[in-house]
Amino acid sequence: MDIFLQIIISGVSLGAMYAVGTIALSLLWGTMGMMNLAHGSFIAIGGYMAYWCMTVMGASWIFVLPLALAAGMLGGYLLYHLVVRWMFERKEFSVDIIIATVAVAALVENGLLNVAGPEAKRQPFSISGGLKLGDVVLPYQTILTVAVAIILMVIVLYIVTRTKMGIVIRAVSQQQVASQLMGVNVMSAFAQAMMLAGGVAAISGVLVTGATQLFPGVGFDTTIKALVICIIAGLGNLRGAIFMAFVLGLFEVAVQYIFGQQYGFPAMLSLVIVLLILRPHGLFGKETVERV
Amino acid sequence: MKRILKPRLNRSHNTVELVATAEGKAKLAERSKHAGLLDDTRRSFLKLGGGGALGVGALAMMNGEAKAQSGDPIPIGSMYPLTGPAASDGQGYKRGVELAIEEINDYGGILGRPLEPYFVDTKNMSASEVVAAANFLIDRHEVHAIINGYNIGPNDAEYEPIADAGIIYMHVNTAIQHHETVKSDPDRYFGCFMADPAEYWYGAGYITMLADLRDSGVWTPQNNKVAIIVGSIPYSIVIADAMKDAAAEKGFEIAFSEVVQTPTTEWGPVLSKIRQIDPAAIANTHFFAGDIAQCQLQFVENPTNSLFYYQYGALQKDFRDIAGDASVGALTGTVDGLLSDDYARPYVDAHSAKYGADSDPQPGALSYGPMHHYAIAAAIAGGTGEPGNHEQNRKIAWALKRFTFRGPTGSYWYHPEFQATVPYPTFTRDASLGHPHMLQQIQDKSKPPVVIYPEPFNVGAFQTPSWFT
Amino acid sequence: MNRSAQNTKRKEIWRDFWVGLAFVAIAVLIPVFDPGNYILSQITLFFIWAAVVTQWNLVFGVAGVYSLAQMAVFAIGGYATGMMGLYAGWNLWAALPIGALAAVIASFLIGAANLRLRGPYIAIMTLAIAQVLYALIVTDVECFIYKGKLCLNFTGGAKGLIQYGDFGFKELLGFKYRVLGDYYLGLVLLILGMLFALFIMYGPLGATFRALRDNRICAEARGVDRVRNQLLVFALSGIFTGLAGGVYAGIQRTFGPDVLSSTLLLFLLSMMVVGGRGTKWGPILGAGALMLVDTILRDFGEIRVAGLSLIILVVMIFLPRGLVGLVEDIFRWRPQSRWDERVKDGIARVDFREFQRLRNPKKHPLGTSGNNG
Amino acid sequence: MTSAIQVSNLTAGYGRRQVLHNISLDIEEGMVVGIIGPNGHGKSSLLKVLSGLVPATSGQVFMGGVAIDGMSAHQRVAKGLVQIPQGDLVFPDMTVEENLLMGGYLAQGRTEIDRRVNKVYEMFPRLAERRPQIARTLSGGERRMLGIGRGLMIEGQIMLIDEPSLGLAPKVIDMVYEVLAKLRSVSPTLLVVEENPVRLQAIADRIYLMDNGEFVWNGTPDELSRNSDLIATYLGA
Repeated sequence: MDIFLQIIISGVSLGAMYAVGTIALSLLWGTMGMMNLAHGSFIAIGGYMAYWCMTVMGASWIFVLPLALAAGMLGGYLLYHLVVRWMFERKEFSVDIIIATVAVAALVENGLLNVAGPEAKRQPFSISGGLKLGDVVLPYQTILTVAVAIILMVIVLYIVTRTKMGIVIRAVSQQQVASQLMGVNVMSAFAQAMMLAGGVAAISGVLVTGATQLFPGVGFDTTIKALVICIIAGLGNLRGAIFMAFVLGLFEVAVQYIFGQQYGFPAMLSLVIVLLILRPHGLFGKETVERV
Repeated sequence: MKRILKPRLNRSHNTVELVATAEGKAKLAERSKHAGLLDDTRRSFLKLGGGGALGVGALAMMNGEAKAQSGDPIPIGSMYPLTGPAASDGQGYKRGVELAIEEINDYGGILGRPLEPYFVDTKNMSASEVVAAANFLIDRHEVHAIINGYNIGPNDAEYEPIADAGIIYMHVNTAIQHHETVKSDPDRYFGCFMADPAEYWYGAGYITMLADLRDSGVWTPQNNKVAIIVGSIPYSIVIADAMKDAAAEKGFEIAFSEVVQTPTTEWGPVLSKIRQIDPAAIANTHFFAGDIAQCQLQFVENPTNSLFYYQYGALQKDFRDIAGDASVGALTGTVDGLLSDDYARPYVDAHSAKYGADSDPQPGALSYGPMHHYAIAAAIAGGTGEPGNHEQNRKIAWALKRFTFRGPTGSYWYHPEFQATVPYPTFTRDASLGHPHMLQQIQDKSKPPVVIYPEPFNVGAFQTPSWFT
Repeated sequence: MNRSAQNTKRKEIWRDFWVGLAFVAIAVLIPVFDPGNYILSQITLFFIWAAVVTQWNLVFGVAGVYSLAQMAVFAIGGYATGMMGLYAGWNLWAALPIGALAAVIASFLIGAANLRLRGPYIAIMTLAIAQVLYALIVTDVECFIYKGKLCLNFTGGAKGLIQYGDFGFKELLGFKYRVLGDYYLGLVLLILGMLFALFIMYGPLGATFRALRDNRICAEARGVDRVRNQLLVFALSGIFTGLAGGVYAGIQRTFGPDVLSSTLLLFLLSMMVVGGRGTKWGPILGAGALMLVDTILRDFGEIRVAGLSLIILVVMIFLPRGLVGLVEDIFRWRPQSRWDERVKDGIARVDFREFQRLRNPKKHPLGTSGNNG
Repeated sequence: MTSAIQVSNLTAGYGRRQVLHNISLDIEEGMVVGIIGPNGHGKSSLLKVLSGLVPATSGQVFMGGVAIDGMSAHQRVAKGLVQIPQGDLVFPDMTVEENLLMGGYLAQGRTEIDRRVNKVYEMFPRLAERRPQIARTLSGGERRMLGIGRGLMIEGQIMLIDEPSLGLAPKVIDMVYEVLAKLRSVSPTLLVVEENPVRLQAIADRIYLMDNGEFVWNGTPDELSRNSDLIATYLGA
């Protein structure tokens, strides 16, 4: 029983990290059709902002999330205007942007390496200890991460479905020409989407690095797993992605426990491969109408 | 007399040596019960320290007498990951080389010629990257020696361009493969030195240390079970295999062993399995500081009465920073550990003066020692040798093997057969010839771990970890 | 095909012939000037990467299937070659065809797994396949055989395969000139791989692949069998990719999972994109340019990665058609027009018929216009 | 009468290929103008140049006497120049209501938007029924109505309508033209592009015939129906 509980808790901890890391990626993909492999840079930026705020400046933890949000939004704005807008109109955007954002990720990682140094650091925005449930401990950090993941999801969903900004972002992603003909400034709508995603990603970075550690390349793993989760859930399906994050976290931990730690990640990827062969549009994805 | 090491060890490169060592170790264990060992090793230790002092002094003297034929700088190369996941180590090695070269140049360089370092980033440490880096250093900068850290990927492929050029190459790849490569053609690989003992020794050494802790009575194990968490790189795997080989001889049972794909930060499943076994000791052979700090954090949340040992990474400051209070009580061990003695202090002080008190001197020590050793050997040999000058470099290689050097991590005595340093006391009984294989314990999260084994390098005593009930 | 199209095609073939000949002549002569082992081994590496990218371009650029599994195919070719050497004791020359065969089979299967997917889904799927391969190799820890005290895993594990022999240039040419043997072997690989790729691109298969890429639905409606063609292009691109893996294994004398690293994958992908994907000479041009930049940046230590990324970004932003596009513009004195790009996609969707009318058939001698119906 | 939109010597094209040659056009306020001509001869391109989706190479466009050449598409919309694009460029993954709300993007205030939405629902009761439905699941005719309704949400002064009958069943075309006829009474200036003039003749004040990027003829619908040569040459009917 304890073992079962332990698996659940480890799985939820892992799933919470995946979930919080997935939101921004899913948002950009769902709205702009942009696979943002620089996602990891935002995670690192969020983590380093937290470190800078609390350890270097010695400021209170209250400032961490607003600061990360601001840094992430600025990063999103810059990424849009320096890179994305130049290639958005291209036919091969979906592939070009993968390469371009990988280059951006390498650039940011290198910058952080030179500025902040290569050492792994403890990111101070985290809670130690946990809730004792019999012989098993539910870490407070996990509770925090789950809570923030759900809050972020609700906020993002609200913005995307209920606010004018959200409707515009969706409209632009679905039909650029028509949006222009409605009087929408496409460029600024995309800049807004990227700022939103950047801010969310940076906040998720604070959580992810708080649960693990902080080093320049910290976001890469999260990005890869977030990509996998987005794909399985189906293009830009945010609710599905959050759900799948927990399912995959539990699945990975269960495999690790039953078959051995080394098989966790390969098993998760194999599951992805099988799922994609069976359901090419993801579990919750719709079959998109192909434009001729 | 009972042979300590299993036959598999004897199938290795050097039957005679190992058997002798095995016997020696038995004697050692016996004698350490009396106080004899202490005197013996303390004596050789002093001798050793003297030798080191002579080394630096000798270089200065030789410089004084040198009639410099030319004042051109001598190019020295280094190639290790300055970016990517292992950048932390690579940057540390870079600092070690920089610091040593600065000191050597302050003393007038090698026979009046200053040294000039060239660093190449080997990124993911793949064979093609490292071979390209070696070729680059040789062809472009015509380096006279490559003083290195480690690269995981090349599997000695970089020895080929280096052997072709006939220059000196000193690295800390910590791989038993070096022995095989050098022995396969000693004449060709005359310039290739491994400046630390092979990872192979860690495993046997760890079990020996556990047995000594138990036998000396400072630790009473609850049972004879040992659990091993194995990192997924060869370094970790070789160590774990060696632990398994040595366990039975020392009265331990390997009750659990599982490979963990690394890097990872989620240790829940493997720890809960170990918890069910409730072993007396746990060893984790994965060595990325951040990852194993997570392991320690997650272990302490719900601990068992087990000693927890981490390979290498727990020596680094990162480990204590990340694990915080949870790090106190963790054991770690290394054959590459920075000693906490007076001899190593000038290095530590110089390092913190140059790179800040916050910097970690541990990795840099591994390139700092060989750099000095090379400079002295080159001075003794009458100068350095550029690529193609096999004759001069052979003299340096001879001097490197002939004159032992004491660095901040121990003695650089290269075994004549396989040109690598050896561990004390696992391989040699003479502390003046070996890199001490140290067991260390974190006793204060803000200070480096305390050496608790072996004599005479220990500076503190084992403390029962706080998570014991 | 009418006469003028045939003429353009003939002209194009001659142009490619002369470009190729010039390239080969330069490559053959470089060692005469004795540039040193470093340069020679870097160029050898360039030959191998260029050979891989030309094959990848068939799948990615010509057929428009965004597969990221090319390095997995390369790895399977290399591993199969190395294992034949290590476990079967074969000479590596004899093991090369086995490596190629293994790569073709693997590539075929990867193509089959992707049949129902499209666009970025394919990218993720193929990336996942490569990652699974990587994870399975690095967690292979059981000792398969012992060599002395060395424990060798079946796949070589995280360390990589070793001690499977090489191509024997050491014995044949001596230590000093072994590099030359590697160099010319790499060159031969690239020449054969390029001829193979050109042969496909000029032939009816190339036209079919392009038709499927440019307008899948129209092509399928006209009776093109997409399934068969996708499997075919994957299998074909596996041949020289697998051979390149084997050659790389023989030259490096160690073959490890680092060839599956995402860094290397994206380095090669950047070669294709920077050069100009779907073009004939883009892959070679891109491979050459990036190897050159990477080699130059080796002098700059820590900023090497940053510098390379910056250059990739600049090329991607300012040269949407890659270096080949730049070269074309230089020779035609025509600046790239953003509207050219736009008309190809965004606007064109609004009025597809107009788009078709606007296509200049002369620009595409093997033309998509002929295949789009 | 003042001119709503005036075009002088307009040329435009894609890349090196010129599509429109020296087009001049003057539409008075409240007029309904039809442009007809063979498929692919620049009719839609002209609308795109007017709405700012495609830049002109030379020539000028005035709206109410003000030059709008430098403006981007969304700025022109703000000036009251509305284009209802060809085919169904509705937002496929949004509901009918959300599509209409997008049409009201520039409108200020919730009440104003509600007023416009209700007006559109009055005009197209079918859309009111389908309010929460995702646009991609609508029928072709419904989508065309949605496209027009969305355009009406902008309440601009000039509407450019690109082939409203394209690809629709005759019955649906009837419905679309009923709406256009209603629009005529609401008052904005209309510029309608069609391949076939038959329907257009009923509502247009003036018809232009475009061939190869040039206007080759213009006149009233009556004049067109009387000119059998023209019909035989260009319209093949």
